Amino acid sequence: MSPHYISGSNIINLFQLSIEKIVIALIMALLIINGEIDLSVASVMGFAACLLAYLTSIGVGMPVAIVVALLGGLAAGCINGLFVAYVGLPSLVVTLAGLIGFRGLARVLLEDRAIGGFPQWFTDLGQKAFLGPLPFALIVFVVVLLAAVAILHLSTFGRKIYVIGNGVDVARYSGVAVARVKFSLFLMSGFVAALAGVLYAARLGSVRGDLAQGFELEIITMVLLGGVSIFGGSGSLLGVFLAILLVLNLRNGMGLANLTGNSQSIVIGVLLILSAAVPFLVSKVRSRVT
Amino acid sequence: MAALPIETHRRPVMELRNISKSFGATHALQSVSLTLHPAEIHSLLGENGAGKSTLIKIMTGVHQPDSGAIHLDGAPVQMASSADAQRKGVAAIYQEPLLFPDLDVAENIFIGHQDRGPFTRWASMYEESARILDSIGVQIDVRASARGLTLAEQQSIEIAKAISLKARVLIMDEPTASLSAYESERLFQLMQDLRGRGVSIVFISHRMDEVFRLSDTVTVFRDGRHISSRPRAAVTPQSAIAEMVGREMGLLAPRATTAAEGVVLSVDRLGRDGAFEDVSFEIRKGEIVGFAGLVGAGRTDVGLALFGIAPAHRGRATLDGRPHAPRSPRQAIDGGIAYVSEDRRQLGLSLPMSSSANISLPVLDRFRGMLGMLSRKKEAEVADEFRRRLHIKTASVEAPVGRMSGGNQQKVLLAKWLNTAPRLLILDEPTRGIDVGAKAEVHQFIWELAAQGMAIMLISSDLPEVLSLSDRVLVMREGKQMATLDRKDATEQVVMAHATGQAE
Amino acid sequence: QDAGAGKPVDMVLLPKYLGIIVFDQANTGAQEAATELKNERPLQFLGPTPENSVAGQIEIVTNATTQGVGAIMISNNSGDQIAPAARAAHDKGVKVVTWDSPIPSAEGEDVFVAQVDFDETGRVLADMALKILSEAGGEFAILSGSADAANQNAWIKSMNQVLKSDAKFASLKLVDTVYGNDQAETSYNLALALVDKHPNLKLIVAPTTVGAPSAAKALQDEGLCEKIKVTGLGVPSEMLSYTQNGCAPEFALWSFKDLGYLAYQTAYALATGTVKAEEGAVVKAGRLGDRTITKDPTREKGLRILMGPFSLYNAENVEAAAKE
Amino acid sequence: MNGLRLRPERVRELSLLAIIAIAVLVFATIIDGYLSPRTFNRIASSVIIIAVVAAGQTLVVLTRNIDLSVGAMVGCVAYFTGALLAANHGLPPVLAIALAVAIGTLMGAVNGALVVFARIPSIIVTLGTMAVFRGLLVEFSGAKSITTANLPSWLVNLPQMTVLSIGSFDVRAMVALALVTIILFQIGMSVLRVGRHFYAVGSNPDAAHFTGLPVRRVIFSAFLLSGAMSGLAGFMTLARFGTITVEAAMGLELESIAAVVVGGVNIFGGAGSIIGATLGAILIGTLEQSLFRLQINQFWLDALLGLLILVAVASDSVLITRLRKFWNEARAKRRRLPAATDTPS
Ligand SMILES: Nc1ncnc2c1ncn2[C@@H]1O[C@H](COP(=O)(O)OP(=O)(O)OP(=O)(O)O)[C@@H](O)[C@H]1O
Ligand SMILES: Nc1ncnc2c1ncn2[C@@H]1O[C@H](COP(=O)(O)OP(=O)(O)OP(=O)(O)O)[C@@H](O)[C@H]1O
Ligand SMILES: [Mg+2]
Ligand SMILES: [Mg+2]
Repeated sequence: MSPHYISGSNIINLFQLSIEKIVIALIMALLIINGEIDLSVASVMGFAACLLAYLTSIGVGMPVAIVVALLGGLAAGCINGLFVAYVGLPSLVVTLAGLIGFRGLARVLLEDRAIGGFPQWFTDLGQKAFLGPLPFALIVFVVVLLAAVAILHLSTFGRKIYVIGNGVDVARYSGVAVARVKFSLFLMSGFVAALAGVLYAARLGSVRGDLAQGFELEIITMVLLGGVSIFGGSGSLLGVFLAILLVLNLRNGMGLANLTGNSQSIVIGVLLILSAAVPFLVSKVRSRVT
Repeated sequence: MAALPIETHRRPVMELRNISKSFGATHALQSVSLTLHPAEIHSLLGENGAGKSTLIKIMTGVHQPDSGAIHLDGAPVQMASSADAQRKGVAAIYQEPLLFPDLDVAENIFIGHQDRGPFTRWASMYEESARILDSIGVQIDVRASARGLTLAEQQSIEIAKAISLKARVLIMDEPTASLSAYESERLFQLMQDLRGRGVSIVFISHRMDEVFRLSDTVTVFRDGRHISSRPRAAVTPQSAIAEMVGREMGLLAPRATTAAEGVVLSVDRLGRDGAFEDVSFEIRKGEIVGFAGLVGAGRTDVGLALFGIAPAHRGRATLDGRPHAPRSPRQAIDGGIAYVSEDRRQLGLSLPMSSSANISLPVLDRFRGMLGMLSRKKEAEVADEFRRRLHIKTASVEAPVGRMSGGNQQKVLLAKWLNTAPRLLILDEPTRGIDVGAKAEVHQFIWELAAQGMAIMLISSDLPEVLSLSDRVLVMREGKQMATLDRKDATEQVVMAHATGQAE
Repeated sequence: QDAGAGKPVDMVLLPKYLGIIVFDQANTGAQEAATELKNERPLQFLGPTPENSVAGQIEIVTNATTQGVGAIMISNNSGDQIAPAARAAHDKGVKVVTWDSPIPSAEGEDVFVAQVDFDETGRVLADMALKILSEAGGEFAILSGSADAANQNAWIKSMNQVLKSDAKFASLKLVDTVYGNDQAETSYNLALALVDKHPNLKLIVAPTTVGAPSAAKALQDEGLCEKIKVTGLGVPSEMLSYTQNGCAPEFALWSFKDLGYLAYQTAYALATGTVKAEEGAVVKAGRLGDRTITKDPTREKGLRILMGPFSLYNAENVEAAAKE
Repeated sequence: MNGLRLRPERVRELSLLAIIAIAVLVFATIIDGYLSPRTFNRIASSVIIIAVVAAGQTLVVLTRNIDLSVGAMVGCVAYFTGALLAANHGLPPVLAIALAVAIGTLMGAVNGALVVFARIPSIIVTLGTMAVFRGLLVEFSGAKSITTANLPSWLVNLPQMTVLSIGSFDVRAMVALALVTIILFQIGMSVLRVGRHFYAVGSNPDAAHFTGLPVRRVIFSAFLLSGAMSGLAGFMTLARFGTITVEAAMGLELESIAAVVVGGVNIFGGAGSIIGATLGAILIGTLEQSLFRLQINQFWLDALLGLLILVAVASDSVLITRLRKFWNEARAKRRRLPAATDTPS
């Protein structure tokens, strides 16, 4: 094992390199437990970041640009949510359209440009330590984690998320406002994706149309690896958090061992399949024994 | 329409010997034997949950018996699956039609057993299906997709499918439950035709008139046990009912009528497209109004309209004197209505979740504690109280409901709705599929609730249950209100006459 | 020979993406230099996968920094997005050499090993275009790589300047610029789309080694090689058949092998401390001879070492070059 | 009874056809020289690869599953077939195609086995194998690319090959290959008995089990065939683009799902057709190719495509529900006639 592996700065590095993905993974977990999925998160990230960059490029102040970018994320979530919760279309399809469409909007905004030259304070936010040795994004992650835990595991709203995931009809017959819960989750997802997009822009210091492209699959992988059922209704944020740690450590460990991105994705792909296969195989063995 | 004499000299086509089957703690069948002869119509009678459906699922290989043997033509056989049973000449029409909504009617009939060869013979398939459907007097376009067909049409397709299988043993689990009189009549004709061709038919129906008109042999089940098998001539409806019901009926002494005070619910000419029409009734404080009728009569739909799931299109209702027209269950619950669904597994309980989580669900906001967060402690306390009050047998209120027995699940479901402290409690088949002990407890409990002044709307297909619990009985048939009977006028005969449309 | 030869230094060679042939050639050159310099530590050739390009490069740079390697050689696949990671590496004492494509702001970068003079690239591209279209001139379009690639954008800019500044190019008319993201499929489709969109198109200039053969293949498949030509930057082995059949009569490139060789020599010299990254310092670059660090004329800040020269390939010499 | 033969599902396909026709007409009026053999060729050639993959994807989606690994499979097949051909220039074309299909089928079998025998949800399996296949490609290729220079000339020239000329309309060999395959599949789905099993399994898995249909075998075959189609698409990718890098066919999984969804295949299984999915691919391809020529910025295409999917699915859901209601009512009216004469005996 590399001696660099366990060092304070490495651990912070480890989080920082994937911070935007893991922030979204937390909310994605809520959505999947609720029985839905959001494939459009990476595109919303890109859209929000491009919106921000575009606005700064036409002279809008950074604080305003950030607010508008976050509102853009909310609007994206609102569109997804309307079609899923109120029109009743499958989220897989709606957010696939979102994946393509919001990426398109991101490209429309920036076209062939890469926009950088953000104010110093903004890029520092993404690149420098903010509180002690901790970067700002890590603090955001902790805040989102705590909020997600509070929502899912401590609040009545979280209870509704599980009930809906286990069966929409039971929830409906119990007076749960199913559509409202789903809609709120998509709003959250859009907002957090936009937030992640802004953070990513700050970390990179410049934005182009393909920012965060393809992140959605890695995000979903982390959630499923954390034991959240793709059919909804079960899973916990503890599992997702552990999966995040596992993936980050694996990536980092393999990275330090000079295994490139691609060997890493093989390992994570195999891990994903195994994690889903093991419960089934265990139950099969158990039924053989008894 | 005389039944043929039973040809006892002929070798039985199918025999079940000492079949037992348990589901967890429920002994669905206990050492049951049954003999089927060729060319006979053999009726099975028994209350809900007596084990009839389980028995036929064993005959068709859907379930494997825990012990006992199946013989076909005298030789022991294993029914590995329903496909296997079909190959061996045993076909069934189940209580709930199992169709492919995206395939067309003809395909639904033939998909499992088309002619040999790799190709679908569409032309002959359409022709053949049309012929079969015609022969049972059903007019459905064989090229239409099965989605959106009425229950009766779905049932007809199942029958056509069984006929196309050319089965030697044909099992029909309540095939007439959702057929109109005309459609039923054609079916009976057909059953007799099949019998003439030597097919042995197992017929399950809760309609006594049909059973006694058609059967050669009548077998009665009770609580998973075989009680008797006799030639039709040796049975009367009265004797059969006595055997079906057994001694447990004694427990259900009619209760004393409580003095009815204020009107809680008043319904005036309520109607909903395609479901029910012109339904009017009142329920007072402390009163139990029973809703009787055959399966599919529309009673559930009335309940759902009052509960805001499928709002009424016409008419008006008042709850405690205020207009009541809920657009969602939330509004109905807030208005003081609770609806205990007939489908516990799909609509009633969230099975992977704990009983305390289920019990708190309809009024979750009442369980807010610190910082507006959910208070699990409060939930557990309330659940524990219900556990004691309803004698729910579970190790912990935190255990998943799915692992409990049916009776205990039903009690959790009741607890869930009582927790809303409703003014009006709608009970839809509150004792369907639960064992006798739990059933008596539930009955006791319903009584107590009424005695405490709750208004209760009791929908049940279990006629003795309705008759002994209700202050008044409303009978429905095909979405129409046929009669509203006082308890003294409500006898089994009168109610059944209205429910089957044979009154007057 | 570098004075520090024989010292063990951990080094990382980072291409834009894996899976593009010229970067393999660069790796070969770098390995050659490593052997010459007797660096016993193996050279790590690590690259991001294309879908993970920006984040992947940042991750590799960050990991290399954590490992405490002596030098990183980066072919930057985006704009300034890599700058923070490069700066972090630089601050930790890692030598950061860019090659092929620099960091536009030069932040965190010690020196850029430039393949050719970027302004010269513009002139070479314009010259080839004029030669193919002859005096009559006509419409042409540019098919580039990613929209914000620093090197390609610089080349396109300089080509535009050349076109404007010299009257002999007046007959050439640039009608469109599109970006194939260095993906064969996208570039292929865009080439055809250009043909459809501009009925009078005569030439596609692709200053990317992925774009040029893809465009040529597209034109060949549509039987348009008579009417429309391709030029730009290409690898002889990939362009061979198109040059021979006239689809791409002439194209240019420098030796990526030499580029990798020079990048390694430079990075090693910096890492061993024999050379400082400052104007006027001289790198003794083995078989390429001495090279001087100068100010980079195409960027506001930043230093560069120039490799050069261009090789022009046409029907006469392409076959021999492809065999190399 | 014959008056209402047209099922709602067929209406969906016909309306797609109509939309394509309208789109073509609109483009023809605003783009000079649009209605030309060249436009036809361009759209046809660009659509075939995605259409072939979408056909395989349709089978999988019909059985209530999803195959996210198609892009990786296409990339793998293109690369490995290319490598084989580069090493053996003498390999006969038919064998080369067979090899490509075989490699794809093998990968499809891995997916199918994991879904059917290990009972892992297909979205997880194919999300995993997508990464694994693509990763293996990078590993094995050593990150080097296949180039036309290494490939036999018949393959390089294949995209130009014309099998049939009607006037100035050329039907290219690859277009013909794809069309024939797709049409064979479509015919197979309706003529072969097993074809309808895909619909049955997706429509109601419980009923399929009770009816004795070989549910596992059907789902396994769906993945197998999706792999095979990806194999064919891989071969076509190799022939068309010539240069195959590790990123070949990346993103095809989402494009194929988009085509399937726009083509009216129910994402929850049981309904839809291969023809529908092909029309979906054609519609997407037509819009993509044509919008670019309209001086519409390259960057607007994706935004419009997203909108198209949303509109297609929303209208589908609304339209089909309406049509079905109308259809059932019409039938119910006819049915009531005999029932009306029925009085209890
Ligand atoms: N799959 C199952 N799992 C658990 N319990 C079951 C299952 N199937 C049946 N039971 C139980 O077995 C008992 C017998 O049920 P069965 O369905 O055979 O009754 P039945 O006589 O057909 O009643 P009905 O007239 O209502 O159809 C019931 O207590 C029922 O709850
Ligand atoms: N399996 C089913 N599939 C589709 N619709 C059903 C099914 N079961 C019931 N219905 C619907 O229920 C309505 C009529 O039955 P309803 O349940 O209201 O009658 P009920 O008298 O309560 O019968 P039950 O005794 O079954 O509860 C019809 O509108 C019918 O469409
Ligand atoms: Mg039953
Ligand atoms: Mg009911």
